[in-house]
Amino acid sequence: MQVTRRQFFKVCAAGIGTSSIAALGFSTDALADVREFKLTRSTETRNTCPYCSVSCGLVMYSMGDKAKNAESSIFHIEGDPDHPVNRGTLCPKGAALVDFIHSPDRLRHPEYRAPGSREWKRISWDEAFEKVARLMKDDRDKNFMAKNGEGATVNRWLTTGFLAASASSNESGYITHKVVRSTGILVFDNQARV
Amino acid sequence: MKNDPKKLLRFTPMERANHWLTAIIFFLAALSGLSFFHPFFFPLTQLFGGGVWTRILHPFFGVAMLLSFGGMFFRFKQQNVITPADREWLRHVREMAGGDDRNMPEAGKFNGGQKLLFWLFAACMALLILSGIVIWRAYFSFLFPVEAVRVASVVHAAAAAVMIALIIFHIYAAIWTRESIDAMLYGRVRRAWARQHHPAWFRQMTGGEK
Amino acid sequence: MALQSLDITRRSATTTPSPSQRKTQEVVKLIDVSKCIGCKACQAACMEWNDTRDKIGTNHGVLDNPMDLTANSWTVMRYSEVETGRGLEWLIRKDGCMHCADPGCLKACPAPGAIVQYSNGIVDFQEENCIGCGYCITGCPFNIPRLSGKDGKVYKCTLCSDRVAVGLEPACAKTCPTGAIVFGTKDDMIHHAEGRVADLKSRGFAEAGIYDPLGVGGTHVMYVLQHADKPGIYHGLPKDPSVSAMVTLWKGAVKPIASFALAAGVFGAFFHYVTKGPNEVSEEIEKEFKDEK
Amino acid sequence: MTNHWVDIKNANVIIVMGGNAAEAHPCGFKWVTEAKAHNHATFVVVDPRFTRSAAVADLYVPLRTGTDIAFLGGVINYLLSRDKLQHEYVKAYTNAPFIVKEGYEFNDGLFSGYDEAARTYDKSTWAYEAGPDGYARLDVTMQHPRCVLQLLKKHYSRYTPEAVSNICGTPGDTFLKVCELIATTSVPDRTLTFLYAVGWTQHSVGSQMIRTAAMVQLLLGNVGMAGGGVNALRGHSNIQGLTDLGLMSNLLPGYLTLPGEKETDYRKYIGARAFKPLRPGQMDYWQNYEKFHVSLMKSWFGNAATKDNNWCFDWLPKLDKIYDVLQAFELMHQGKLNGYFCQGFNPLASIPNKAKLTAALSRLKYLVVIDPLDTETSCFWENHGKYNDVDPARIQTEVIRMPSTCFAEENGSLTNSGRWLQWHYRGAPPPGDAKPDAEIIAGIFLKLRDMYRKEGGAFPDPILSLTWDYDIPHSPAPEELAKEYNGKALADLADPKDPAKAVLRKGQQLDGFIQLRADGSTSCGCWIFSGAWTEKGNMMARRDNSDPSGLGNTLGWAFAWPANRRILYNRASCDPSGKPWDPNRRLVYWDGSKWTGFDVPDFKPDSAPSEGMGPFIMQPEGVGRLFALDKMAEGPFPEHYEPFETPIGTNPLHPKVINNPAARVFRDDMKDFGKSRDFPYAATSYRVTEHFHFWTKHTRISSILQPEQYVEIGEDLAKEKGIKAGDRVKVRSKRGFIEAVAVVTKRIRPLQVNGETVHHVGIPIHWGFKGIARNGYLANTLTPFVGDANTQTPEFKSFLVNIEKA
Repeated sequence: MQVTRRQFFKVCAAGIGTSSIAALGFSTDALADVREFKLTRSTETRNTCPYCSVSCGLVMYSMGDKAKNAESSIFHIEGDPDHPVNRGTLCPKGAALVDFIHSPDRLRHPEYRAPGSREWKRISWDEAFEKVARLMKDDRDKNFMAKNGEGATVNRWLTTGFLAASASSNESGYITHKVVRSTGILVFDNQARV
Repeated sequence: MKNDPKKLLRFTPMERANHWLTAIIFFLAALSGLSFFHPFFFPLTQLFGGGVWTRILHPFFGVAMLLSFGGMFFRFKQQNVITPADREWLRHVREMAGGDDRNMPEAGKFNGGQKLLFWLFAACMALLILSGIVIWRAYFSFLFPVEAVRVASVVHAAAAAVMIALIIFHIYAAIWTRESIDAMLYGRVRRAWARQHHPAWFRQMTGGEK
Repeated sequence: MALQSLDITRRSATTTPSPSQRKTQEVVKLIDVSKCIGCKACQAACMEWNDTRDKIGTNHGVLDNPMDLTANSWTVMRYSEVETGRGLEWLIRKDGCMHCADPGCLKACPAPGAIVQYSNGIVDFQEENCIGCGYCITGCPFNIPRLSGKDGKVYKCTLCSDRVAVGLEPACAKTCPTGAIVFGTKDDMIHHAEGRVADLKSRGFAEAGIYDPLGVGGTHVMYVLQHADKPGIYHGLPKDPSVSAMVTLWKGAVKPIASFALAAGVFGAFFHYVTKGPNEVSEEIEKEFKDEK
Repeated sequence: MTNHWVDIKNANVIIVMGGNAAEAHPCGFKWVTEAKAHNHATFVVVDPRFTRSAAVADLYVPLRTGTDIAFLGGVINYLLSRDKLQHEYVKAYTNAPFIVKEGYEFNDGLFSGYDEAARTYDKSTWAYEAGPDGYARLDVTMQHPRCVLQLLKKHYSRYTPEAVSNICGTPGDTFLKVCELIATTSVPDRTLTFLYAVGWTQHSVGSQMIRTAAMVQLLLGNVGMAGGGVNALRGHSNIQGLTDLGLMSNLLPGYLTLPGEKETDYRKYIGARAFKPLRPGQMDYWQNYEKFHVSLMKSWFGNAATKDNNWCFDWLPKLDKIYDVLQAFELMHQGKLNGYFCQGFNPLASIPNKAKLTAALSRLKYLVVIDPLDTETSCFWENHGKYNDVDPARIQTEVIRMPSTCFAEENGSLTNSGRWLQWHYRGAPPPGDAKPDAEIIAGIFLKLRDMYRKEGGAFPDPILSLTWDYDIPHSPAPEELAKEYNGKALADLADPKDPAKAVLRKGQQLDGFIQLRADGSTSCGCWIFSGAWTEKGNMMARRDNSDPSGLGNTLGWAFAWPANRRILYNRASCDPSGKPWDPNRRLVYWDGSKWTGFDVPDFKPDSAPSEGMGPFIMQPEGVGRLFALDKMAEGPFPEHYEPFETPIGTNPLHPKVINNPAARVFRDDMKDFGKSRDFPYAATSYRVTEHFHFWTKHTRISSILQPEQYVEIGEDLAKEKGIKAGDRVKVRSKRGFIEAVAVVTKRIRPLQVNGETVHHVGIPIHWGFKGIARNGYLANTLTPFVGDANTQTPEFKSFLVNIEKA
């Protein structure tokens, strides 16, 4: 676009004029406004707090509507107001749960630490299962006790132990117990005491 | 001719530069400060790039003002020592304002009014700087108890208002007294002007000639 | 977000009234100190909802943490171990913006619309309009607003105006495990508080009462105190807070009067000039120095 | 909990003792503030520290850590000596009138039958005297010198207010004030509830502390009542469920027990568990033991479990002893354990005596850690300077760590302390490659099974025959597993009242454990959970929160075991004639033809009051036990024993028997116990409200709220030691030291105990060498390796330390 000298002056004059008017108080202020309500259109999922045994009801709010191409991510959690015990309340730990989910210390991949090593090595799930099953089988085959000194059938395996969780679901706990007992493990406990 | 050597040298180039630097900074400080003084003036922030920039710049204008005004202060301090004649001058100031200078004692380089103004400026500046530091939120306010900040806010606003009033007076006096502005613009004044407004200084400069 | 329920009734640095025909219900967050266990759930919920995260600090030999309000911590618990006639009492007060009916911060603010008061009583900072001067800090009788070192804006509790706008309670009130924080209309909250005071009196707290200081026109965050006669024992809660006289002086009539005086000065000078004329070199002297012309 | 969270609001007096509900369970604690606000309840906190719970209490009562039995024993003495009992209840619903066998004795700190070498009791004298009809003998006048009430009186007569004050350090008048308050609930229309947590369990006498509270409640008639009971608050979201599911060395799901190695005969095994009634006309629900057991074995081993092979009884491992976690680490330390799995458990942080644990883990051949977080246990071999000073090169343990999902990333149920099974849903995928626990277990199991299929090996039968009919074998769905533990009919089930009719068709989900059979026609993975997923669907996901009685029993919300019952022993809320003791708190009642009401009756629904069946239907005698028979390891009546590390060095009641004579302690650990002359201060470890165990130090907000490790000491001790608030201090026990910031407080006061001044040092546990909070020492560096005699729970709550400025 060709700008003639005259046009140029006009533009400049207009610019100066408007800025002067602005200086005299004709500018429009940004409208005062509250923050956007951040939960609009987010997806709600009911859950239970994983900390103490009050087991407060939670409503988790996630980004994405669960469409195929949207990867859900939870960005806010608050108490479930319908829950008879917590009635929408959450304690300081519960109110901070979203930071637990997104903790930088969450583990992301199976890892292996060799004897004497100073570091973790990332491995695949298949390698991890293979390694663990092999270690178990070797130990079990070597140390399984079918009968005790008195000749009674005891079918126990005492050289590997299993410490179960305190916050895994009943379903996880059930299948864990089922598998552990099938191997004959007796050194078995959970976190009921601590 | 503006620089007619027959005219009397009233202000050196450095003095003039210092004055006008101070004047410019004063306007920056005053306009930016006024924008926070009352909502009526808030649009002045547009001159400085908006409210946030105005808030950032204003205290630095104050610092610049301190340096520039400080220069003036030390330059002119000696010449502004108030003498008994100045006091006499000040007693007759009403007559002066009425345009009747018959009873006015002879003024030196600066008359009593100018000297008083000088010291009032200095006092206001001191108050503005001290209170300004206390209310400079970004760097200093957290060092002071909130009550001190509150007092400083009042002092700063009051000193600023007085300062602006004095400057208005100063400017008007310069306009009212014809040719005064030339003195500060070009440095030299006509001898007639000096004889009229600052007779004692005139004598001093001309070695008693007439 | 449309402000269905948040009509602005007062705006900082604005000399003309905001549209004020609509009057919505006044809301109050009531903090019952006698039910507070100091669990800091409100602190957590506040940070979580408002997407702020304070820094991970250190322990200072007390349970308070963060130690003070910051631009990221808009509420903190204040713990006081106090010996009273009943023996040791551990008084735990949730500190944060009181949402005064007559807010000192709004009064002090020079930036138009940086601080607003909604007709429901919430005093809200609009950081978009904030210029970062910190005058609100000077104006606040409760020492609440905090300047961010990161963006030079001032932050404080919004009473979750974004939640209240859509009909929800503030995040802290919702999360409070023991019901020490409740939220509702001012009338309902006063009624609730009176019930609590009666219960406390029945348990021997003869001076139990409501904290809703009139010096700031009442507040939209109120406390139930076991010892309402001594608010100072709750980590220095002011007994009779009001907007400082200095602030009133600074932001009150003085400035318009001063502005008017300055304008009058300019006009006075002008009229002096046109009535008295300029101060010129007299004709006699001009004659003496006629060589100069 | 015998009751549940919401029910706390019905109490008139609430005592938090052996716990700190306000800090550890804030949202449950709301029902305490509700009871205060709306039921005008009086709230008392008994604790060595003035806790956040105490901050809102009507009365705070200090006591020395580990002396709760002395305190509650004193309460029993007060109630008995001033006759503040709910007489009718005590007579009808407790074993107070039962006559104890001759030979039972208690002398100078020991009950009859003690074997000093084995540190165990022969409990044969701790039994009822049998009458000629084979049933236990009673004296309804309760005057017989060997009746339980008289023995009880005699036993606790030593627990005078002066003795209590001397042992506990509780001021005498404060103690009496508590007694008076407790006594007010002996009337039928007032109830007391005890809320406790690991502040009771984590003592070498923890189980007996809880029992003492239960006895107080029985004497007051508060068990089975709305607003009553003895309520364990429990510290982890599903520790109730995982215990219900029997994930312990000696348990099977539903509190069935594993056979010992002397019980290799199936009939004897069942016979020893299906108790014979001790009184006529009693329900004695454990008589059904075989139904539960057979259904479990059908669930696990399917068609392989037949009547002919005793339902695979031989496949179950047989116990020679209990393998609790302390035993596990002891074996590991001795080099007898080669492999160890830690699933969502961080023992290096959670188990006492870190030095021993590190040594033990270093002797493993392999360690498998399944966890969502970067735990200390999985990194025990990493050097973290002063916080974990080990040399990785010298640790030969192979470690495999597998990332699991967290709650937000899976479907499933958790059981809260009120025994509610609540279903939750996945909200987002897990980070990286993390997998749900069930999938990880399946992955390991399928590999192992493949190896046994291909290679054979030691006794592969149970592994090869384990039922695994999940739609996706490597990913068993939570829904499938829930249906499995609920149980189903393996054949058409005939109606017992009308054999022509079938209650359930083959393949249908069971409605509840009432339908279980011992003939192999039902399967059920956990009998007490039966009813959780019926033909009507997932009962755990129910969300009807209506509360018609106003007592808080929301029967349409989720599912509570057993049989959706909310308050255990609720038959005891009625008098023997079936009328509620308190007409304002009607849970259940006899309507003339059946038991009905606002809760699921904990009773035979059609047993008329006139039949005289006792309300405690799981007990062979149908009544609550003031005298525990042989159920407790250290005696039928709780007795005060000092902590293993006692600040006073003696037991004022019987100086010859200072500590629990039957506690879980290993010889080698005895040398690691400190004496009060070297470690003069009573220490207690605990949680604080800002943190959850060792998890939330990985959470930003929680780390902000309480960023750095600290210990709490009283002002007097601080002054004595020249410590100011904010100073760094070093706390030592015989087993190691930690450094932390000192919080100096008025809330911990010195106590006058047995003529000495005892100071407490409070040690929060939440910091370690992993996480985003400031790193710290694992608090369990300090704690002693000794456990309760019954539960083997470590004594985290009472030990000795010294403290100095660092």
